Amino acid sequence: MISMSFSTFMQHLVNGISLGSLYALLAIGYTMVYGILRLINFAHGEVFMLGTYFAFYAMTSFLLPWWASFLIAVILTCIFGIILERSAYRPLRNSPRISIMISAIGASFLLQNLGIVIFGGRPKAFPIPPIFSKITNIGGVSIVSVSIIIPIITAIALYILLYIINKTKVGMAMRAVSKDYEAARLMGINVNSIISFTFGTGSALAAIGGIMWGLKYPQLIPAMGLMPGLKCFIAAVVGGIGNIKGAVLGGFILGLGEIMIVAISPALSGYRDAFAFVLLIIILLVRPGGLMGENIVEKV
Amino acid sequence: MTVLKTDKMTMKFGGITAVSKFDMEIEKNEIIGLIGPNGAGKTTCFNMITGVYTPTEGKIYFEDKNITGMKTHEITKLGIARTFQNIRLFKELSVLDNVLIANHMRLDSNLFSAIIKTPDYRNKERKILEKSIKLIKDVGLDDVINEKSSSLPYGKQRRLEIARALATDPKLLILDEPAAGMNPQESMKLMEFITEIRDRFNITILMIEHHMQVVMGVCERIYVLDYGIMIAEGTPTEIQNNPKVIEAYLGVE
Amino acid sequence: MLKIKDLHVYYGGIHALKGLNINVPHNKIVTLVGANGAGKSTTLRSVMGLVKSTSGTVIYNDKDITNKKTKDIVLQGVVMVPEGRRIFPNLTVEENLTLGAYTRRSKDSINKDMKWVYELFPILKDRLWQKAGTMSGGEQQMLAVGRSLMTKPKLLMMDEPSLGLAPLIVKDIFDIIKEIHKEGVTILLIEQNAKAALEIADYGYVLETGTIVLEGNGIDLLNNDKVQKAYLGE
Amino acid sequence: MKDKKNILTLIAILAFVILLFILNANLGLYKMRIFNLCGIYVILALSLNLINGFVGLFSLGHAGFMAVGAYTSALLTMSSEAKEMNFFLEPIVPWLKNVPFPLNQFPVALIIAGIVAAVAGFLVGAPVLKLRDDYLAIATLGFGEIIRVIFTNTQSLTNGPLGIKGLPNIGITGNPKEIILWTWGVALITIIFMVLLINSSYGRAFKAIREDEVAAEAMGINLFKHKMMGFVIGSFFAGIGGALLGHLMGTIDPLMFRFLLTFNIVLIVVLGGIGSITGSVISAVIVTISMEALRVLDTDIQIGGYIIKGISGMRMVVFSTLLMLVILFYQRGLMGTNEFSWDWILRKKDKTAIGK
Amino acid sequence: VEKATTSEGDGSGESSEVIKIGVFEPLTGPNAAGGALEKEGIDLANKLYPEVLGKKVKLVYVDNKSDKVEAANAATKLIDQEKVSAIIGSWGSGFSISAGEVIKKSERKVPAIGTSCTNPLVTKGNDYYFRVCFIDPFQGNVMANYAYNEVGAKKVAFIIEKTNDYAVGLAKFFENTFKELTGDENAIVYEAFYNTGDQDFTAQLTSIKESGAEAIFAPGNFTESALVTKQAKELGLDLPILGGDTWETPEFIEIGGEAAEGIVFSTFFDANAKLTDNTTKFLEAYNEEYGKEPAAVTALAYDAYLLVLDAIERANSTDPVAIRDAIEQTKDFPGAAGVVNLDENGDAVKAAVIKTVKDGKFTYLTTVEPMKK
Ligand SMILES: Nc1ncnc2c1ncn2[C@@H]1O[C@H](COP(=O)(O)OP(=O)(O)OP(=O)(O)O)[C@@H](O)[C@H]1O
Ligand SMILES: Nc1ncnc2c1ncn2[C@@H]1O[C@H](COP(=O)(O)OP(=O)(O)OP(=O)(O)O)[C@@H](O)[C@H]1O
Ligand SMILES: [Mg+2]
Ligand SMILES: [Mg+2]
Repeated sequence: MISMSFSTFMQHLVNGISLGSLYALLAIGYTMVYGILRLINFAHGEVFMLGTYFAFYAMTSFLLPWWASFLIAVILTCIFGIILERSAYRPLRNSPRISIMISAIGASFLLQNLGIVIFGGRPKAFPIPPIFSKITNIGGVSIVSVSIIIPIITAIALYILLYIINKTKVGMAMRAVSKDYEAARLMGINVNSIISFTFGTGSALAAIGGIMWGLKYPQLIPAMGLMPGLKCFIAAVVGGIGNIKGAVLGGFILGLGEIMIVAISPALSGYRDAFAFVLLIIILLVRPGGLMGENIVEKV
Repeated sequence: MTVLKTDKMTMKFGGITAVSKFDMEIEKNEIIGLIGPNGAGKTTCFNMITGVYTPTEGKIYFEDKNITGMKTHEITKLGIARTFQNIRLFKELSVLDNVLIANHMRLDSNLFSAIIKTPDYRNKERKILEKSIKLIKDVGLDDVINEKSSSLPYGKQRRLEIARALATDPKLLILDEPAAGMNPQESMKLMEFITEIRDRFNITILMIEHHMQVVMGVCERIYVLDYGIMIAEGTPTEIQNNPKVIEAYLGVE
Repeated sequence: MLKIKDLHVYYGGIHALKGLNINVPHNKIVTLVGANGAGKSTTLRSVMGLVKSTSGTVIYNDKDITNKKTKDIVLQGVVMVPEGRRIFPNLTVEENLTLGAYTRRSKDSINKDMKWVYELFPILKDRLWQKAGTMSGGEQQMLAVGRSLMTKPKLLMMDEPSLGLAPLIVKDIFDIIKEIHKEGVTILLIEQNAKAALEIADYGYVLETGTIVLEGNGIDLLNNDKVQKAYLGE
Repeated sequence: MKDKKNILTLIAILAFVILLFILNANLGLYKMRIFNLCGIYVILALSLNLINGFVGLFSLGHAGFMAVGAYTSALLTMSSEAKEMNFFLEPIVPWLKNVPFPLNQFPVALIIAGIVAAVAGFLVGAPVLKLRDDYLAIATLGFGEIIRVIFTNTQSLTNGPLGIKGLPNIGITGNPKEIILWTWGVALITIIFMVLLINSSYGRAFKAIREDEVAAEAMGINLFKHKMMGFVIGSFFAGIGGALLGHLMGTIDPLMFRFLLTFNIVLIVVLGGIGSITGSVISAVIVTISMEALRVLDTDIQIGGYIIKGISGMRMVVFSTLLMLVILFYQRGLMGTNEFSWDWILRKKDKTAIGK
Repeated sequence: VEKATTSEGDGSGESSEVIKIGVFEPLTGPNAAGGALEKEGIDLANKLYPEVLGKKVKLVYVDNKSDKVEAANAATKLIDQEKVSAIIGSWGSGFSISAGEVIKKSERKVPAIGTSCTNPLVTKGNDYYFRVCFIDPFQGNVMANYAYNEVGAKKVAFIIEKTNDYAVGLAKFFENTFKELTGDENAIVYEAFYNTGDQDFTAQLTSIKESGAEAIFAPGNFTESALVTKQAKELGLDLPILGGDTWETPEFIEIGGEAAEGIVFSTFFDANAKLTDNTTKFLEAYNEEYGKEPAAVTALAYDAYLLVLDAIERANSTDPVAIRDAIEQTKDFPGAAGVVNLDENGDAVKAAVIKTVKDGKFTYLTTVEPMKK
């Protein structure tokens, strides 16, 4: 244990929040996909990785302005997500959960190794436009501009999604599809396009998250999606899988938690990655539905 | 001797009170009907008796033993077996396996002797096999004994569920809408079947059913629930002529 | 209105429908009775394009809808109440009903039907906010019927709507079916409860292991002794 | 008929053992090494298949239990000098310095390795087995990682990231010729064990749980107890397999037991057919060998004058693609849920009876 | 047609007019980059010195895929199938160690020379493993000395890549030496860890801010370390940051950006620190072959090859055991990356080079001679 000054504490808090909002951004995508397909999209982390690489190449190889690059990256990733679902998950819709989960793991590994083959195993440095790297210092607490931008983006994404899911017909259709494809079809819902829509949105969010990640931690490797992917899924579960608000909450808890662990006891910093999983297990045991997910008793 | 006794059994789900202060007493070898409008709380009663839900209030006694809040498998071991309103078979497994599995609980030989297949274990296995095959014959499924249970038509699936329940050597068998999805003719067969198993296995039966011919045909006593509250109890004739029941459930002929 | 010609359906090895022929005239109630596993549900499912038929045709209003996308079939006004309710457990009663009207645009006509459904099933009105999954079997069945009505069907196909319902409700359901029919909806009804079904039906088919063995006016079938033995248990 | 089958089985086993000796005499070190790996992967695949395929618990924490097994037998069997040499940063905890006879004997250590892994399995299972399918998957994966993180951080127990080298050879005499008898011997025992288990009443109970938990419990099957049984037995063999792998390698460190290792085993199980013992065995051998054979993909191939540039990572691309193809188009894998049986060989109908 | 060097050997490799030297390197997987750099060195050396004892030297490359199991398989293959006379490799101590186990245990004894594997365990208790680089302890105390004498730090903070044996080793020996020098048991005021692949170190760095440290020692993988320096800057933490040889990669500078300016690390070799005349030859050859500045590990790999040939000449035989004995006798061997003397463990005792980053380039600071202990 170390005692810390107020400004230090604030600094930790800021660090935690900016990390947390990054996790949140990714967790949302997870929660959406899971919500509709009841599938842990293990490949979500790789989608995130791709998004970042797309943006990278748009900027470095095609020398596009950063905003254009980001836009293109998001669109490409969105399309990619849809393709992924069509090729890897749709054929398994009516098969046991375990097969589709294996397919997801397979996809994750495939993409990762394709990444190595195509992008190469060497890390790449993500170019950072100046506006994202301004350092401001408020009362001994220094913040990089990107760390302010991320929470804002997360908030916007959260608001939009909540609106779509709860207020629009598409949203309702999404929730219906998530429970019973056939019945949904009988309502005249085009199940496939709803699922594609969900995947697209989730992937787009992953891309945004990836780009933000790149701006904050400008180091790209094909395996970069692995740990964030896992952690963000955990965040989603902690918050209550399928629940967007929950995902954000989970993201913040995870981010702050990780930072504070290290802050409070450096000796424990080696166990940092374990923290996420311990949290997960505790939550699942005391509140299986997650913090915000409601726990319906299975009606027999 | 009383087989099952519930004392002020109550179940609340958030706002809804599914069952409230339900008292029921079943004697050995009786066939009891539990009827009532949809949503009256019948299935919920079954779920409480079989330990799927724990009553929010009240007690449940099985052969004078308090089983309130016990685990489902413990209750089954004590001798209560059930079928489900929406069939729950082991889909991928054969009819035979479905029934064999129900015997696992009774076969008291430990993992080790089961693996090295001690003579004693082989013995038990053989007995179980014979017993199960016989049971399957009794319910008239011997023609599909090796079929995958999910490929059976609805009616046969229901019968298999009953057979599976019987295989656990229950003292009390509870059936949730066994005749659902059967046509009158099949329902008639089912009625005979139910009385028959009661006598052959000399067990007690508690059943939910909406087919009145069936209920009135086989049940000796009937409990009527409405909005979770017991509104009547008595012989079929009493029930049929009970204005409250007619008003809430049967409707005027 | 609906013509099924020589329809064949397989589930893997199982030959569920063996050259089925059914004709549903406009504005009539037609019922389809038969033992378990006869292929009744399969018939409806293949009309809705939920299972693909290997041969044969389904004509609706002179349009061939064989193996079309379910969505398009629904858009044409063919609606089905599936066997075993199939309501959306995670949605509230109200949301379930709203989804019924997924393909419809005009708000006020939707609200009008919503009111109508509440009149038919008062219990649903009391449970607007309950998650459908926690409702009892019967409640769910009512919701399922109500939901299908929200789709504004021209042809409504019901798969054993009385399955697991209290006698009182069963009566209601059949009354409601009549009522719906009065509103000008053509109805294809599957029932185990052959008596009740044939009573309200204009025309009936008897299905056995994938083929029609008997057909005729409701009354005639009711009095047909073969039917009486097999399906009315008299 | 039944006796006839048993005799056939016995003959087959004998034949196999003889084969082992022949191979032992003729195969070179390299080929032997691969062959031994095959044996070990058979054990690992079967242990995972029991958990995933038969009890229907999708567990992704296998590498963790392998690590436990590997470290246990390593620390038991190594001489105190060897330990001294390894733990040069931080001395090893005193109570592990000298391990008393007979605990330091390979066979004993191997068993203990299994037991310790089983205990770990129990501790992990206690909280986790209450969870539903995919939560279970992620939670087990988590525990697998945690075990690794712990091993990395407990320097004085595991030598942390430096890992341990100089594990004694598999076997009692330390003679390399002995190795294959152990790897494949244990594999054989595992196979027989699994067959007997699956065809016992307990095996059926496992399958019931896989099919429908609510119904299974209504049939009086104690869910938690039986899930735990499957999980602990699986962990036990994972521990054994891990230990053998460690000794075959001669060195272990936490990084060896990453999720990738679990992935390989999942791959084997899926290719072989989830829920088929025969399948696991066959595909364990195929995959392990082709993992070696496909080595070519990664490095340059020189055909005549031409050099085809090898692309790094290509091998894993091939394998994950393979996995996806199988799961997408040939879900049942090599064997589906079918098993080898003499009837099957003797062209008889019943395909589901081993030793029945 | 010559048999493909990497395809399955059939054991018939031993032909009289060629000498086979096996090389196992991470040509694929996470450490592929390192492997590639070393391959360059070996290829170059082989190009310059293609023969020994009048026989053609044939290099047999086997990929260890940045994986220990594979490394062991690779070594087995080299010894048992390719029947090589000596082995070179590998980048990454872990792989060398597991290969070492095979080399030690196999009946057919073959000597191995480590290139840049600095973990003491590689050669410990293995009479057949040698190396042309110095080991972590030495690097650790070189940096400790630098921190104490040049930086003038009395208190230091650690950020250690916990999952990396190399980093943990370096830190440990830094700690020992630094405590000795300062005579202060609490000279290490802060010690935190991270795992390979971590990307956020703000928590650790923020705590260091008020720990009273005067320098940061952050041994670890270059990518993570680059982020450490970057985030330190962003947090307005301007302490000198010290590290080890792994930092010497272009990516470190690219990722670190201007934050990388001024960091200091120890390594094996620098073009400007002309150590022997082999250095010059190597530099020229490398430059015309690849047209760029060589990395330290490339020079080491180059030396490893040269040392093997030197040993073969001295042994005047291709018998592995003879070669081994010759290697053991190595004295003042003038390698491109400095003079090599092998101590009783078979580890090179040689000078270390200290470098920094200036104007986005690695620049030579000073050379530290080995201290006899
Ligand atoms: N998904 C399926 N897979 C395999 N076989 C099926 C499937 N669905 C139905 N069958 C088979 O097709 C035949 C017809 O089934 P269907 O459900 O249409 O009968 P039904 O007349 O609706 O019976 P019920 O009155 O029980 O609903 C049955 O033999 C059934 O076993
Ligand atoms: N898990 C649950 N959560 C919330 N409410 C529930 C739950 N299970 C049942 N209910 C409510 O309890 C009431 C009784 O349900 P139950 O299934 O017992 O009715 P039932 O008598 O079986 O009706 P039916 O004959 O239609 O099956 C219903 O109103 C239902 O909505
Ligand atoms: Mg019910
Ligand atoms: Mg049906």
